[in-house]
Amino acid sequence: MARIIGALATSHIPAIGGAIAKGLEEDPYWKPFFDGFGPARDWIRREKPDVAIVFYNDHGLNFFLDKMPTFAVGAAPEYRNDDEGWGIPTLPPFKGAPDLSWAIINHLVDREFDIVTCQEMLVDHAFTLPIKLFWPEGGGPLTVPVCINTVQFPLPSAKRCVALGRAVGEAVAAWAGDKKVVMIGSGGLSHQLDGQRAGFINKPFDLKFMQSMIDEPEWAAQYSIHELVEKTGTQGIELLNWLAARAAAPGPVHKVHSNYHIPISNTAAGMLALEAA
Amino acid sequence: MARIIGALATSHIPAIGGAIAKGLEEDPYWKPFFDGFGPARDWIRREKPDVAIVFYNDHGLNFFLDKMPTFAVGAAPEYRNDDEGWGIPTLPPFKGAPDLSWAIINHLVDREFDIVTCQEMLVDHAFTLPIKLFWPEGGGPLTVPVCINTVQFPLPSAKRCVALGRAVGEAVAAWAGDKKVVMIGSGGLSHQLDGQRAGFINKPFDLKFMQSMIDEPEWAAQYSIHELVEKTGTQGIELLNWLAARAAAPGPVHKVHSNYHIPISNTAAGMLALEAA
Amino acid sequence: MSASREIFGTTPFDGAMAQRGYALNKMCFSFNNAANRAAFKADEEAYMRAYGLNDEQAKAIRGRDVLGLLAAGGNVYYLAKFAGILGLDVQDLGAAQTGMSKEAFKARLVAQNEQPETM
Amino acid sequence: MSASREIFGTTPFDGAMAQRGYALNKMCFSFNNAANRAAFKADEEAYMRAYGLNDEQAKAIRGRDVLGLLAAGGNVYYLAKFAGILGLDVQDLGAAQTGMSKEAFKARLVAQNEQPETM
Ligand SMILES: [Fe+3]
Ligand SMILES: [Fe+3]
Repeated sequence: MARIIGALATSHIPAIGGAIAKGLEEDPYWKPFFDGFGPARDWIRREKPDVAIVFYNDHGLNFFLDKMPTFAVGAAPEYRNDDEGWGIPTLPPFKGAPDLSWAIINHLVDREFDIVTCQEMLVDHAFTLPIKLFWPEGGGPLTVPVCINTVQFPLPSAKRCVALGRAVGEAVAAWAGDKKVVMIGSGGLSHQLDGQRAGFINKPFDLKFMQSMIDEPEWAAQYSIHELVEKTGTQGIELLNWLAARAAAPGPVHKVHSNYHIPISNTAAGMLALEAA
Repeated sequence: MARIIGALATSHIPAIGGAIAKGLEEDPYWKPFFDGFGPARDWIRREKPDVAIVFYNDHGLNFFLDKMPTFAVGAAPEYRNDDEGWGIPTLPPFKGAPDLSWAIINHLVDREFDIVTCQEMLVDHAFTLPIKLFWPEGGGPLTVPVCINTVQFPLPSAKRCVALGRAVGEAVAAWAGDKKVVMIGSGGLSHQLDGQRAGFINKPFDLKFMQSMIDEPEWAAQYSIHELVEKTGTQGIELLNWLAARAAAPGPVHKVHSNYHIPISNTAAGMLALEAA
Repeated sequence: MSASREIFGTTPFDGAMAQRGYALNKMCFSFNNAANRAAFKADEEAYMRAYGLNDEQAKAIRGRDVLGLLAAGGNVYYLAKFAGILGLDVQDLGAAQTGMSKEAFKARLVAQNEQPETM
Repeated sequence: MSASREIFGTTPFDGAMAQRGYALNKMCFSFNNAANRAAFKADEEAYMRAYGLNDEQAKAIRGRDVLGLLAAGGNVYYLAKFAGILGLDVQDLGAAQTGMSKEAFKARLVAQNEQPETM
């Protein structure tokens, strides 16, 4: 039986990819961000998860508005990264875990989640950066991408994303593969790129949200999408991925480490590593 | 307020497109099929629905296994037909009703249906043939395609398809557009194209199912997908589109006309026109 | 799926089949395009290689072996586009899969009118 | 949406915006491809015509007018790819949209550290 060992979460600003490529981890701008990952990396080295389920949102690499899914689940033997248009370095393919993907897909449809299945799927920085950040030496895990629409309204409610995460967790826990699985949430925290409100950041909300991920994992699901956009910004809504990942690692957790840093690019960058208690 | 005037349903065998193009309606092979549409066409001429919501399944024109939706809703100003590979004539584009599409999309996501939205969408014979069959002189309605996965398992359960249809009906009934709307279900009835069981037809089930569409619209939803495949064949499962269309035209109906003919191609061809009572 | 009893002569196109048949189905999906159909006809072997078909799939394509194509993960909705290239209709496919002549297969379809009207 | 109160300086990218901006966003989505970026740079007007941009969208592209692009239905996730062509980062965009200098915009970001730690 598979074992869910915990949940990881991080922001995924594209510039991180450039900073890694240029070796800027010790640069004063970047150091407070990268330093936050140390204890999480130690935990990963120790625990050696075999598989990561990555909850993220596509930013217009694999999906366009001609076929815009609410939820999409990867079911490919590997996932290619590709040119997103800004010249951040393209990474080598990530290995999939198709058997686990199908176990998740079968369970989700059985539980009335109307997912899109993707047997071929490009993954963008929101998928690739967490893997790079948590497995800096390479040798990363097998992966299952779970993509949540944060681009085009109507978005799935926070409640629905929690339910999705919970169902993914059930499928993993029931999966016969004898593997250690970690959940990853990618995105947020508060930021807004567009409009006259660009640059919006909400530190008190973010810190409360990060705490709630530990001890009150459905706290943010009390809010509507509109309220969450108001509180976290048009891109802060990416916290839906954190909510889903946390719901997928159910039960009590203890904090391995957390980090919060303002700003990276226009974003309040958060990092959280939680171990199943 | 929009008004749902009833539901139409028909099988959608590709060869029908060829028969229409060649003017074979009076040919002895085709006559028992095409004659079944007369009273439904009279009803449509009389009632003049402005919009049709078409529940159908794509056969590999717009969707492939790289991005396979469970449910997809069109939100385009028009829908193009295109080459499906067998040389059946390509039809001119069908007009969309994007305002209604978005009203449906907003309601469905609010009701926790995790749909794919399609602002550009090719529609195949399963969408085009019902329009051609019910509006033979052209001048067809505005359309909203709603595509249900019947291609790759896991399929949504019949119960889930009924729930989808019901939610679409709620959205239409609440829509401010002052239009007459008809629901269309495309597909079935019993047939199987693949495997050693090819040619399977189940007349007693089909006739019971057609009667249930009138007076017991959730009867078939008692069965699992596996049971429905057993009873109706691997392609007979397309009756999910009938179930959804009927659920979208809720409340009592009376039968305008029905027709059932074995075989067209490998299929038990059914036709049903129901008027909201 | 595994919990369900088998249905004679029927293989649900599930995740296992979808994985097995991806390359084959992708090739068949490409046949929506007339230029692709022409390219396939001009050089079947090169076209199959470009889509990465495995030996089992390539052999079934060469042999026009419908049951073989299904066993190799083909989905009938995509395989129908391959059949279209060959000028075969679904009754040709039905005959091939059931080991009947096309006439016998068609006669069997018509004979199904004799089924009872009630369940 | 209409039932929700407005959020200052924020336009949710909903169905109305998605319809309005489809051509513009489709063009920006095409900029994932280096050859397409080069084609745009070589002849912006021809490229915009090929994607069917309307006058409002074309004007906003010509003027590198971020708020205008948003008003014309642009979605920031796709517009970011256009910004990439111009060598602009999200702080350039932020500065342009808020009417600040880039330095002032960056300083304002840093200053948000002074927010309270509790809600
Ligand atoms: Fe993001
Ligand atoms: Fe069909």
